[in-house]
Amino acid sequence: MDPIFVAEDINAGYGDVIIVQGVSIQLAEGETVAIVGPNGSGKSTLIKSFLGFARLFQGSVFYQGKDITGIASNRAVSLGIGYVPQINNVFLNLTTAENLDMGAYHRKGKASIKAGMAEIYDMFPELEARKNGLAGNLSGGERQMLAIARAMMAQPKVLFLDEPLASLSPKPASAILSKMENIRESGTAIIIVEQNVKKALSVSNRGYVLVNGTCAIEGDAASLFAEDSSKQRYLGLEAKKD
Amino acid sequence: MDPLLYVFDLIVFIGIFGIVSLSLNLEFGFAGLANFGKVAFFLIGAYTYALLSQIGLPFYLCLIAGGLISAIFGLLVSLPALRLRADYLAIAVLAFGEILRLIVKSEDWLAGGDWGITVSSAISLAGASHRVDALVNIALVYFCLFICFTVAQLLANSPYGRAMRAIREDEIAAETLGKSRAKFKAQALMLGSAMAGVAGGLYAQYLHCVLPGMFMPMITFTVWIMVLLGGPANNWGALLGAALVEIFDRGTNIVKDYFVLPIDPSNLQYILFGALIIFVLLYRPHGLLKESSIKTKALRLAYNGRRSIKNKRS
Amino acid sequence: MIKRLLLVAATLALLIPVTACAPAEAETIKIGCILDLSGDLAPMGARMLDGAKLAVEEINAAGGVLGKQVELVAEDGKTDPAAGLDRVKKLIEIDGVQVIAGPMISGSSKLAIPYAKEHKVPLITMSATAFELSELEGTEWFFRACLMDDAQGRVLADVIMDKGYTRVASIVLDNLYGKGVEKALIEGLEEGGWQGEVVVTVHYDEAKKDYRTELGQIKDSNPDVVLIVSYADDGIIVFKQALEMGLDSIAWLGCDGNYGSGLFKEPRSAEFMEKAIVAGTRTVGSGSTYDEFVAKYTEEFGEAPEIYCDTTYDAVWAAAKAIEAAGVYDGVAIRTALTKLEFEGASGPISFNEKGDRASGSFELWKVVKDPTTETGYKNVRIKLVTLE
Amino acid sequence: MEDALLRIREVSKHFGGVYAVNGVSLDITHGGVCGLVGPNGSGKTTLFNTILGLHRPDQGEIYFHGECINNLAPHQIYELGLVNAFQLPRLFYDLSVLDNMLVAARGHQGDRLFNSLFLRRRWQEQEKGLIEEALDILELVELDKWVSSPAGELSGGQRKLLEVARGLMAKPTLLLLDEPAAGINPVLGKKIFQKLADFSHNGITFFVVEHRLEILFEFASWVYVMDKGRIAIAGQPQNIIGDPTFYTIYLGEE
Amino acid sequence: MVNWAQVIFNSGVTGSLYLIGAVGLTLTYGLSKFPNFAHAEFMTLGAYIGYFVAEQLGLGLPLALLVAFLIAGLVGVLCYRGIFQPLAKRGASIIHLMVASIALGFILRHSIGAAWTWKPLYFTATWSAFDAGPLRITGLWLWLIFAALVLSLAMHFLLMNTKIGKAIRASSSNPELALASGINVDRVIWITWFIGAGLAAVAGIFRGADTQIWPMTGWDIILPIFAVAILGGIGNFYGAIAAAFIIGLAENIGVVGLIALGLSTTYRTGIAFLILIITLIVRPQGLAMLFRRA
Repeated sequence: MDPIFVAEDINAGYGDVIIVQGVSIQLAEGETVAIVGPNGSGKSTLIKSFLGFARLFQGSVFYQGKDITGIASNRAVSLGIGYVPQINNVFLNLTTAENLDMGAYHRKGKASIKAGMAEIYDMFPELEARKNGLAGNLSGGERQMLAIARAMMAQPKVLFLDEPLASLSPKPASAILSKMENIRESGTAIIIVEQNVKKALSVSNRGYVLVNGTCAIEGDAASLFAEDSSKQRYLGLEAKKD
Repeated sequence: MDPLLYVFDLIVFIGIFGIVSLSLNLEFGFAGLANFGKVAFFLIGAYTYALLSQIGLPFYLCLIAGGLISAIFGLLVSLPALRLRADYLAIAVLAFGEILRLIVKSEDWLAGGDWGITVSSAISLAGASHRVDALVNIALVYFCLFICFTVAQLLANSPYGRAMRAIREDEIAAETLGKSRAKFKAQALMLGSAMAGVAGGLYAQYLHCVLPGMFMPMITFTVWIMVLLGGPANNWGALLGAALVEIFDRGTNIVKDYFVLPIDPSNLQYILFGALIIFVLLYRPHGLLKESSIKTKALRLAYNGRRSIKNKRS
Repeated sequence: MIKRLLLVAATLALLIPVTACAPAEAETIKIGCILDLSGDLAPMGARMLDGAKLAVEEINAAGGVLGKQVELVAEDGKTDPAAGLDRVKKLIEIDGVQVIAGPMISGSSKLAIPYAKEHKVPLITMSATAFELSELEGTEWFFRACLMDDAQGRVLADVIMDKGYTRVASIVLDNLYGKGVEKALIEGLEEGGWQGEVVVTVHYDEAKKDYRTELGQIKDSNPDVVLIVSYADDGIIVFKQALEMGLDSIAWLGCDGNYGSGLFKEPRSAEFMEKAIVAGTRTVGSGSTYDEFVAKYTEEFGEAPEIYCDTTYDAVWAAAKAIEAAGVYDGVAIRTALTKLEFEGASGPISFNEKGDRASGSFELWKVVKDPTTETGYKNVRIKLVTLE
Repeated sequence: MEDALLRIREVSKHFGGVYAVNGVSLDITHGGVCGLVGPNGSGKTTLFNTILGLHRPDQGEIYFHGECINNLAPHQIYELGLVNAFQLPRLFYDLSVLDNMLVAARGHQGDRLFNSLFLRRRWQEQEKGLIEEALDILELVELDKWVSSPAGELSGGQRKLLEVARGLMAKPTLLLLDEPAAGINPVLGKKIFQKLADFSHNGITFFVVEHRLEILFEFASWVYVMDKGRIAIAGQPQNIIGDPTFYTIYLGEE
Repeated sequence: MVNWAQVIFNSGVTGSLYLIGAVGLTLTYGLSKFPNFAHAEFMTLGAYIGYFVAEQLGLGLPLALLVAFLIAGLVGVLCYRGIFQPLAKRGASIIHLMVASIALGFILRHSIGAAWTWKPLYFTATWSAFDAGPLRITGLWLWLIFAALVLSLAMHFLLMNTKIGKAIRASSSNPELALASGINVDRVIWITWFIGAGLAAVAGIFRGADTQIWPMTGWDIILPIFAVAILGGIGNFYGAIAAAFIIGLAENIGVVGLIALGLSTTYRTGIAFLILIITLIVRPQGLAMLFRRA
């Protein structure tokens, strides 16, 4: 199976500060991959650099075999790459339905958008109930769902989720996780950046562990933290092997 | 006909607006306060001078009082200014200036209304020629300019000025480093207003009159352009800007007589002026002169004397 | 840094010689002229400049003065007294002008009079009507081709007393002109022993142009006569809105500012003036010079002259005639000549009293009538001639 | 614990219904390095900002040297000797490195308008001393080559160093450091902590948020672990490492 | 006796004009994050183009409104792309942008002055006045109020029901997320400038038809319009509607008060300024919280 998304040897950061160094990841079609790591490890910076929200110093990004390095943020969406930022991820002064509309900005045809909307409401019945309310009045969990739903409206083939579980209490967090299962079943490949390692890995096929801007471990989701030493290494508490 | 006299007149104007420009530079260049009501404080100084000189106070007291009263208004304005975003402050103070002008225009009992107040010369030497008179005025204005410039330079090159610039750069960081932004902003507005007030007094004295029509918002815009052109946070730049703008104004007005222009020279002057500003903002956003670095005696000694710095830098 | 200083120095070097250069032996006679071509009064200034140009054209066509052609050096006073003073200085010091037609506004004149006196250059204003100007030191260097506000106010006060109005309202421009006429009118009424009351006064801002509520207040206070003091452009707005607000059933008194066919180009304004204005004032001469001026002006510039175009024309003519009479292009001689000058200008007979004010006190009372033969369908007609002693 | 330098009692701070800090109590004693760790969003930075007076606590009290500082403005708190270094450097980018340092000097006589104009002697002598101190600190953090360059020209790591150095310049009794080692290379990070440890012998106490746990744990004498706005566990580093809850906090629950 | 019905009606006329002028200003202010003083000159320009089409070409007022809308809109976009966008890309501060807009105002105002001279021009179309109960009304005033109403509804429809309108609101509130949603934020800003400058032109024509046209037409009313935009909450269209009528009422009731108090009626101009200052000090977010959707 060809990978749908590949990033090679990425150096990324902000301004002139390099945060991520030499990281490569890839994602197969229909796969869910978790990028985990403690804060400051550069995982958010990494995915932001793919989409032009952070500075890409070095490296190449391929999507469906095409080189999309340095693509404009809004163009990436039209190619089928969805992105859900960690914070400020809904338009607070728009209603739920309008937020979804914005997600479908590149979709042509009223009917198709309407159908898409129906699908989304199928997947997120919680949102349908509040479709005419302002997004600013939604609860934290609902907002997160709306943010994901908004990205899904563009029918992405690859979806980047930046810490979707952060600051959610357990119940909405598990709701989000089950939605992710649904999304994967619908055929969309997902890259999830998450601090809550165990939860993220529970829904993923594979995982990358970023520590201090480099990839420390990668492998199958199930076996990634099988040993205690890897937990310590995750927290940088064990000296590196190299 | 005496072109030299006109040059002297120009020099006086450069001096007066140099002071206003310095005052705005202090507020905007160093403290980051967007005072778009400069003309209000200029007006307060001018009217204070005129009103007090009418009751027979000597000119230096009138000037000082003009500065003081203007400073008090500056302090009053600083109270809301602390809470306002730059653009809101700008618009609020702009409106404040217009309201003041309406008041002096409408209240005849207060400030003579449209007829204004006549002011006599501060220093009149018996039998002096026009040139000597002009030189006396130059001396007076440049004496005040010298004081204002010295104050501005002393501030700029002192820990106080350093703190002011720090607040301009990052209010929060400065606040957590012990610099009360309320205090610094209030003092900057007070000092700036005092200078503008003194300049207003000189303006009234030099033109022998105050009239509401002399204090249109255009004055504020002109002073802003002086500061942005010369270079914010550089006192020499503020003076340079004042000189260039005044020379531009009069220079183009004289030059126009030597050309046959396809359009009305008065319009053309404004168009050129506008284009010049946009050009400067686009291509020299920091003005002609760069921000001056802070030079205290100790810093000079450190930069020149301390061997460790020298060795490592070379 | 050095590069930058050089740049600055070069800029200065470019400008200063221009400032300092002295023109060679003059081949023309220069007449300075200060009109406000930008700022609030720019519309008036632009028209008045046409009046000045017309005068210069005629003077030159008649052979110029002292055997030389006349050159008009027109400067923009920017509707800012300080700028006006600067232009006076520029004309005197750079151009070596010995007589100036202007300044246009009273504020600039107030600043310019002392300077003119010191530098011995007479000023002939075309529109600075504030009577206070005659009280200034140096007023002997300040001549007026226009009449002062107080004379006009008194004429209007007489009209009110003649007609027996007892409830007066006023809507006047918020400047020296508007408030000056209003003040003179009230003084005139008081001196005449008038029994009545001023029911409401409105000092309007010419930039606001939304006077519906102001006019409504006048209407609601039920006056039997309304005084308006305006120029042409703002007068049109007031008249138009007064018609719309239904104030045409009240009697209105106009002034010289709203005389002229310029106000008829807005049909509402013309209709209102025809209906409501019972009398307006303006200065007049005895002959037909004004009509000739109007004809020439209209032919030259394609529109009828408005307020102060005639006085600007006269001011330039007065300057030229004074130079000719003086026989030498020198401010002192020109001033002396001006004090003796007498001629029939477009705005009537022109001569100056010892304070430099226009000596003539001939006013006409006018009103507006329909006249289908004119382009606008309206014209001003004289009701009565008034001569103040 | 009457002798605690910083005493926090039941402090809460919420933003729009979400509790960022929820009933935190802790004590910082004199001397040494005290750590504060926890995953993102656990409320560490909010707690810091609340201590600094940038946020006013909704509930609870904060005492410094036994004095309640709840209602003091940030600059007043600074004057007491409680100073901060930001996570993302908030330098004065148009000012030189040395000027950045001098802004932070506590009790500078020249900070007053009157003194700056009329009593220049008074502070010029003082400034000489301050400059020496500043240069010493800059030398320690290896920024002495950039003394006269604008702070805006420094690289990311250097900015970080300057932020820390600026905090030291104030000669605080307690210095709050938000991730001093983030964004710089591990060797330098370790070096910074080494310096901090040295300074703590001079009577400065450090309260440090840090994600480089391996470095922090080497130097800290006591560590608080925050999770979801509360202090979850506290103890000496080796005890924390041995605590399974610690890993659960970081790796999350399944 | 004060005819209050008339005063309130007059306020509606004043407010309607301010509203049409302020909508464009508040939208561009909200999206580009700086106060555009050249908005005044967009109004002036619109008025002149309208005059050219309606009077000099004799094509009537409706067409004049349309052409002025389009041309002024285009000029607005060009000014944004030529001056403000490059400045913003170079990291200009809000103050620099503001000064640039004042400078642009000089250029436009005096170019207009050079092109059409400073002599005022008048629309010849007239509307007769009639009495309706206690009110005096003219057709133009009704048209003005009607235009404000239509504009409000049209803008409401645009902002609430069209893709671009929602994109405007979205980009104004969260530009980064708008990018992440695939919205071309630059294009949205251009469109907003187009609409904003176009609406300014409409306001200019109405002001011109009600009064006269001269190069200061826009500048004469720009400060009250700023007062409306700020009182309504920057970028908040619904707030602007409320604010326009509040300021209209304040000005007209203010005139009644000023006359009753024996103060100069020139202060009328100051009333809007005073509201502006008080709003900024007491409640800088304006009425925005009352109308969260926009």
